[in-house]
Amino acid sequence: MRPIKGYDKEFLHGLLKEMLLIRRFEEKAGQMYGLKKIGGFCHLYNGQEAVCSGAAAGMKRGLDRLLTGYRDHGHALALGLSPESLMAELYGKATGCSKGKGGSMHMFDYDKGMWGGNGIVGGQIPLATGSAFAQKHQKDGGATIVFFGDGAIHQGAFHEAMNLAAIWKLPVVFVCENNQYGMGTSVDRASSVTDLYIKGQAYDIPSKIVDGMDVIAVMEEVKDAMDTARKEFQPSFLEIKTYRYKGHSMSDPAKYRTKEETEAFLAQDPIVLLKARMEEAKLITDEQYKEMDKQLKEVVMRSVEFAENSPEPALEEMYTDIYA
Amino acid sequence: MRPIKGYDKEFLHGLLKEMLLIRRFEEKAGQMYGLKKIGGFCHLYNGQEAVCSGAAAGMKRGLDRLLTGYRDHGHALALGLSPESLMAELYGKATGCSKGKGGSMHMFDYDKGMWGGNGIVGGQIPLATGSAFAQKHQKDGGATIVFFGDGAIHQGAFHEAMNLAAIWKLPVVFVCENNQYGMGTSVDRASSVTDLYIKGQAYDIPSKIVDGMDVIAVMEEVKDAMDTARKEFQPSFLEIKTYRYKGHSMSDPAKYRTKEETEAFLAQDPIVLLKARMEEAKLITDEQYKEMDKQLKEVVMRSVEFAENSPEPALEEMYTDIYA
Amino acid sequence: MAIITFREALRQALDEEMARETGVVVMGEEVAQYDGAYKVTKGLLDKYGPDRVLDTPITELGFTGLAVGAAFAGMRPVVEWMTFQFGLLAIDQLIHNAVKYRSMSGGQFKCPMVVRGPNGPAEYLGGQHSQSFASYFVHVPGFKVVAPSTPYDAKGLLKAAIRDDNPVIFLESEMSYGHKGEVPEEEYLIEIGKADVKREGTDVTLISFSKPVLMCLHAAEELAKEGINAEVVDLRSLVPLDKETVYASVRKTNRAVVVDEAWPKASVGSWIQAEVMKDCFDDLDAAVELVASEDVPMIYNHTVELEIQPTVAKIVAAAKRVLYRA
Amino acid sequence: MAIITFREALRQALDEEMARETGVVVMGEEVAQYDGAYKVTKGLLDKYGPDRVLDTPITELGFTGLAVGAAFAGMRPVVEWMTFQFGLLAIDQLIHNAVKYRSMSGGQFKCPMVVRGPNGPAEYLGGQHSQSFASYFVHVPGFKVVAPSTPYDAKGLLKAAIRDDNPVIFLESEMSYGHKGEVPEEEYLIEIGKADVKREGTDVTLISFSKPVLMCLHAAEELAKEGINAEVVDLRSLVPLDKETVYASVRKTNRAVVVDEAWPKASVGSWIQAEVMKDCFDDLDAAVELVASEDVPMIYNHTVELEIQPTVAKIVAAAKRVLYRA
Ligand SMILES: Cc1ncc(C[n+]2csc(CCOP(=O)(O)OP(=O)(O)O)c2C)c(N)n1
Ligand SMILES: Cc1ncc(C[n+]2csc(CCOP(=O)(O)OP(=O)(O)O)c2C)c(N)n1
Ligand SMILES: [Mg+2]
Ligand SMILES: [Mg+2]
Repeated sequence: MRPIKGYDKEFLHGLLKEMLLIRRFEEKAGQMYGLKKIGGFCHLYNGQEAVCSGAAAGMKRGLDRLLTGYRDHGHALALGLSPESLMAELYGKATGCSKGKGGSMHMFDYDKGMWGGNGIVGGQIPLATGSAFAQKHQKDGGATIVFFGDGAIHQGAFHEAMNLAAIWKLPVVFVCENNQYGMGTSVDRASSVTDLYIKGQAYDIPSKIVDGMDVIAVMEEVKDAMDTARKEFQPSFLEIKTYRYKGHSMSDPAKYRTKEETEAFLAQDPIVLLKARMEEAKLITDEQYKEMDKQLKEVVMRSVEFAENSPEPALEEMYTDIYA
Repeated sequence: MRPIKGYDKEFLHGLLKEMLLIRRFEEKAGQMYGLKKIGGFCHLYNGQEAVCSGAAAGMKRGLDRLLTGYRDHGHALALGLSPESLMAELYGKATGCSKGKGGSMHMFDYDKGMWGGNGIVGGQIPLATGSAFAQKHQKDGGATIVFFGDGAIHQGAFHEAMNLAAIWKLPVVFVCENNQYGMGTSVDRASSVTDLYIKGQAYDIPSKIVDGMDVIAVMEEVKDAMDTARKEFQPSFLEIKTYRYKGHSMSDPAKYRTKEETEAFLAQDPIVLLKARMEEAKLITDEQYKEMDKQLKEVVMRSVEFAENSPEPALEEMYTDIYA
Repeated sequence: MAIITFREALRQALDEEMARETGVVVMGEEVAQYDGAYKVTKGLLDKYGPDRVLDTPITELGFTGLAVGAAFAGMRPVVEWMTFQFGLLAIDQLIHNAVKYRSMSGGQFKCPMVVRGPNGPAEYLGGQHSQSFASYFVHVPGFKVVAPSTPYDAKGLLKAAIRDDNPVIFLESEMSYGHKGEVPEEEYLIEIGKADVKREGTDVTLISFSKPVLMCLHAAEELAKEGINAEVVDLRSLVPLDKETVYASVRKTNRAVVVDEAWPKASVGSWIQAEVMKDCFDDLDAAVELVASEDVPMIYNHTVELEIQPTVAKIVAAAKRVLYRA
Repeated sequence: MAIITFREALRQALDEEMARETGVVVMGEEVAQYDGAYKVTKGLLDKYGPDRVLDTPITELGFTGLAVGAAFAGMRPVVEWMTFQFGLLAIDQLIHNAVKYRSMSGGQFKCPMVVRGPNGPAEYLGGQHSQSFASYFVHVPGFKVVAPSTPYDAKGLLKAAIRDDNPVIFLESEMSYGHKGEVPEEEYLIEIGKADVKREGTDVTLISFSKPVLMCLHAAEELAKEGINAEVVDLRSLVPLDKETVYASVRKTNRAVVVDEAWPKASVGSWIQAEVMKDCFDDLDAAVELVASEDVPMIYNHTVELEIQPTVAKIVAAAKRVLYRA
């Protein structure tokens, strides 16, 4: 665990609050899915909150961009998309962040640097490399960070993009969110190497393992990597070890893993861990935390109300947003 | 240079003869192309003879299989396809090894283990892995060797196939024929690492650099790797350093490299080097070599006559060999 | 006859063919330990073991190409793509290798393999999970392409596909897996290349394949209420196409509507529309209509999503148009 | 007007548009130091430098996806695929990302990029280098698809394609690069979506695009010798399709032949055949014929290779059939 001293109280409260918001949002999304208010594929982020929150804290807002896969609610919230616009999107409403056209896997806010949300495993990796290419070409001073899973790393897309980033020296940070499973396949069944960061060596790209349960570690490493990308046009690769508490998607009972395994990870829950460190440093009390949690539950509840009360897109919307 | 002692005279004569046959065949193919007897893409193998000849010598005939790309004349000859059937194929004649339907890039002899001949850079690599999968499944005791270039190694196909071979432990040997260029692109412009064998580490596949100008080295390393594949179902990866004397294809004047560079490689010509070692060991005289060469030139000349005198495929042939 | 689901019919076909020949192996993402994303391969791992039922990493190009190579070597791989969407990553291996090696080698190779999985729109899946890919394979000579609409057809055709010596593209539908139908206990096969008249009629021919066949049958019932007697031809196979059965029907009814859930441009639907119009030109009393997906990307919102696809109402309206009763 | 090659026309278009906007970058295999496999990008590296003319490794999926991302960020990448064959490896990035992000995001993204290169058969290249890929892109809403037949059209359309805010698929032909034609010195653009009547006639309409347009013009000359006056419509753009111009011609001649060098099934050719027959049903005196590639893989042998493709003789024969003069 990295020390939290050096970071001010307000900042740490912000981090904690964001992770907790994501947790509560996902719980609510799961609940609404159970009530059939939401359909299709819905991949929850519970357990991995430190990854997107730490990463977002290490990014420069308004300058940097982020891309990820279908498990994208957390990243969208971390980049400042409102819970309302996300919940409305899950409901397929016109007020959703993608006008109800994208759904769970496709949360977008171009101006906030939230470039989605991709349903093709690994498909976002070349795109991110292109975003970074443009940032270098346009000299806008930004960098791009791209997330993908332990399952995605075997796709050709990852390898081709890493090579391009390396030879063209692009300001991009590749992040493998190794949550130990790609659907029901544990990482050791899909990979011949245990630590995935080693893949970076094949491209001479600086690579590291990061503890994804420690939001401070993620933040510091992402910040470093993004700074290096921005200043030196040096790409880097982070393998962030984490865990998803829920099944792969709402339809997955996750029978392929043991209760013990899941419990071991729950014991190092990223929210609990940050809270504990803050308590120790007397930066938060249990009461304050409960109050924070209460507020966030209300925020999430309001997002449901917003979604419920929002209009459906008009049928004619099918003919728009195709050609520019 | 590996020592040649330990190998008997006849065997070494065979190796030398094969490399020289390939050289003379390619020279003739180039000549006939110039005379417009052959059209389309035609990629000559001059300079790389030690790779396919050494490899073929390290394979078990009738058991093992070989796949390569479009630069496939050498591999076909090394596996025992006749110069006649190859030259006729280049002419597009019905007597060609692929009935005049494949052409330069698609030389096939299924029963001899010559699985072509692929025009899509990297496309043969997953196929070869599948061939090895079948060999393991069918317990036929064979292994598969697959060749591809320094340019092909960046394709996703290579990476996906390496991973599958590693996790499923397939009897396949991956060989990168690093001839320093993919068309006009030198290896250092396409790759961020100098030595490509390092890519094997990302899959925990044993990997080595081999001197591709030394036919003995190639043979010994391929033999080792194939034996390991057959016996232990352990894939391996060889980066064989070599050089092509001619342009990428018949239409390429190869202006992207210096005369000095080409001359440096010509100085370590694989045929000259083997011949010199054999002379030193008193296994061949210059006269014998010249006689061998003369015979081979005749063999090649006869293949041209054969091709010239062979019939064109009937037009109706277009409707055959589509469905089994 | 037993009443079983489409999913179970497919599973039985796989099971029976795996029992019949050891060269039949099943591979794909989550097909083994997880029983398949849609549970089509349920129980096969337990029965046939990990050498014949293989979970692959998420590398469509790699494992599809591997299966092609294994087929060349005499095995009969059945590849499951979790959806045909993801197969787009692997299509190079099928087009350039699975079908072309035979021709390029002058007939030395054959590729006895099946590629199967859900194709076309399901529900609430948005733009990247709803495309119908039939046209990409129908376009290329060398594939056989099969798209059944009922559990009975699915079982008989999948068994035939596995025994076929050519690469067979086997298109299913996520929405169909739960559909039930009669399937005999005893073994049977259905010849690839034979259409099936699923409803006889005299006034108009509805031509379709895969899931939309059921819509055509509903539409026929609706039309019957208005005194219109529609014939429903289920193509079942797109390549080879059973023109004989289709044309016989059109020559009887003199009017036709093609229903295809893919987009209209350069599609299987528009191709069949052209074929019928050209070959039955003198028999037609009206131009053949095509009811296809709207020519737009699929949208997540469920109401819009449904309206983008062919509907019973759209088929009824098209049938009435070709009857000049609109 | 200057007489220049198709290749030079394309080069001029690239050069002018690169001079006009710094966001226009060219990338692909061998496009920089080697001047392009077919020398279309000759001299651009020297003029615009390595930041705007980029040699890529042989990773079609990677660099095409990279270009899509760069386009999303406001650049205007022009990707050269050495041939469209190799683009099959990258098609996932175009279909799932280049066209669908706009819709899935509710209009937040746009993708101003061009993908260009030779498409269709050339000479002595065999099965893996001779396919025509138009249908794969025409099928999917969101692409514009352009396929010029002359240097004049190529230049004007490529300039328009580069300025377009959508992903434009620009289909060339290896066999056309050396063809010459008149091109004005002054700047001009050609609107995407406008067909061009390349020869006026009254008896039959020959509809085509890309290289086979020239065959249609030859066929028209042959037909003229027999007193048949053919009109030749060059579609130029496949998406959007200029139905107005096509239908106006068909309504005049009452007979039509579509010529497409791709395979016939689920193709652009069969789609246009269906559209014309459906929309001009009452104006047609004969079913519309399609002259396509034979429905077989391409074969290396040159004689067979030529016979697999549309020929002037085949077009003439089809025109006579629709005139009942066969
Ligand atoms: C190309 C492709 N293949 C398969 C799928 C189906 N699929 C969706 S998510 C997934 C597992 C991905 O695992 P991982 O990359 O570890 O990400 P995680 O779900 O753990 O976040 C699979 C196989 C897909 N969406 N795209
Ligand atoms: C997928 C694909 N992309 C591009 C090409 C065009 N091409 C043919 S050979 C070649 C260079 C390959 O270089 P390398 O792998 O080093 O093999 P070498 O020619 O040196 O033997 C290229 C780009 C192709 N045939 N296939
Ligand atoms: Mg994972
Ligand atoms: Mg090379």
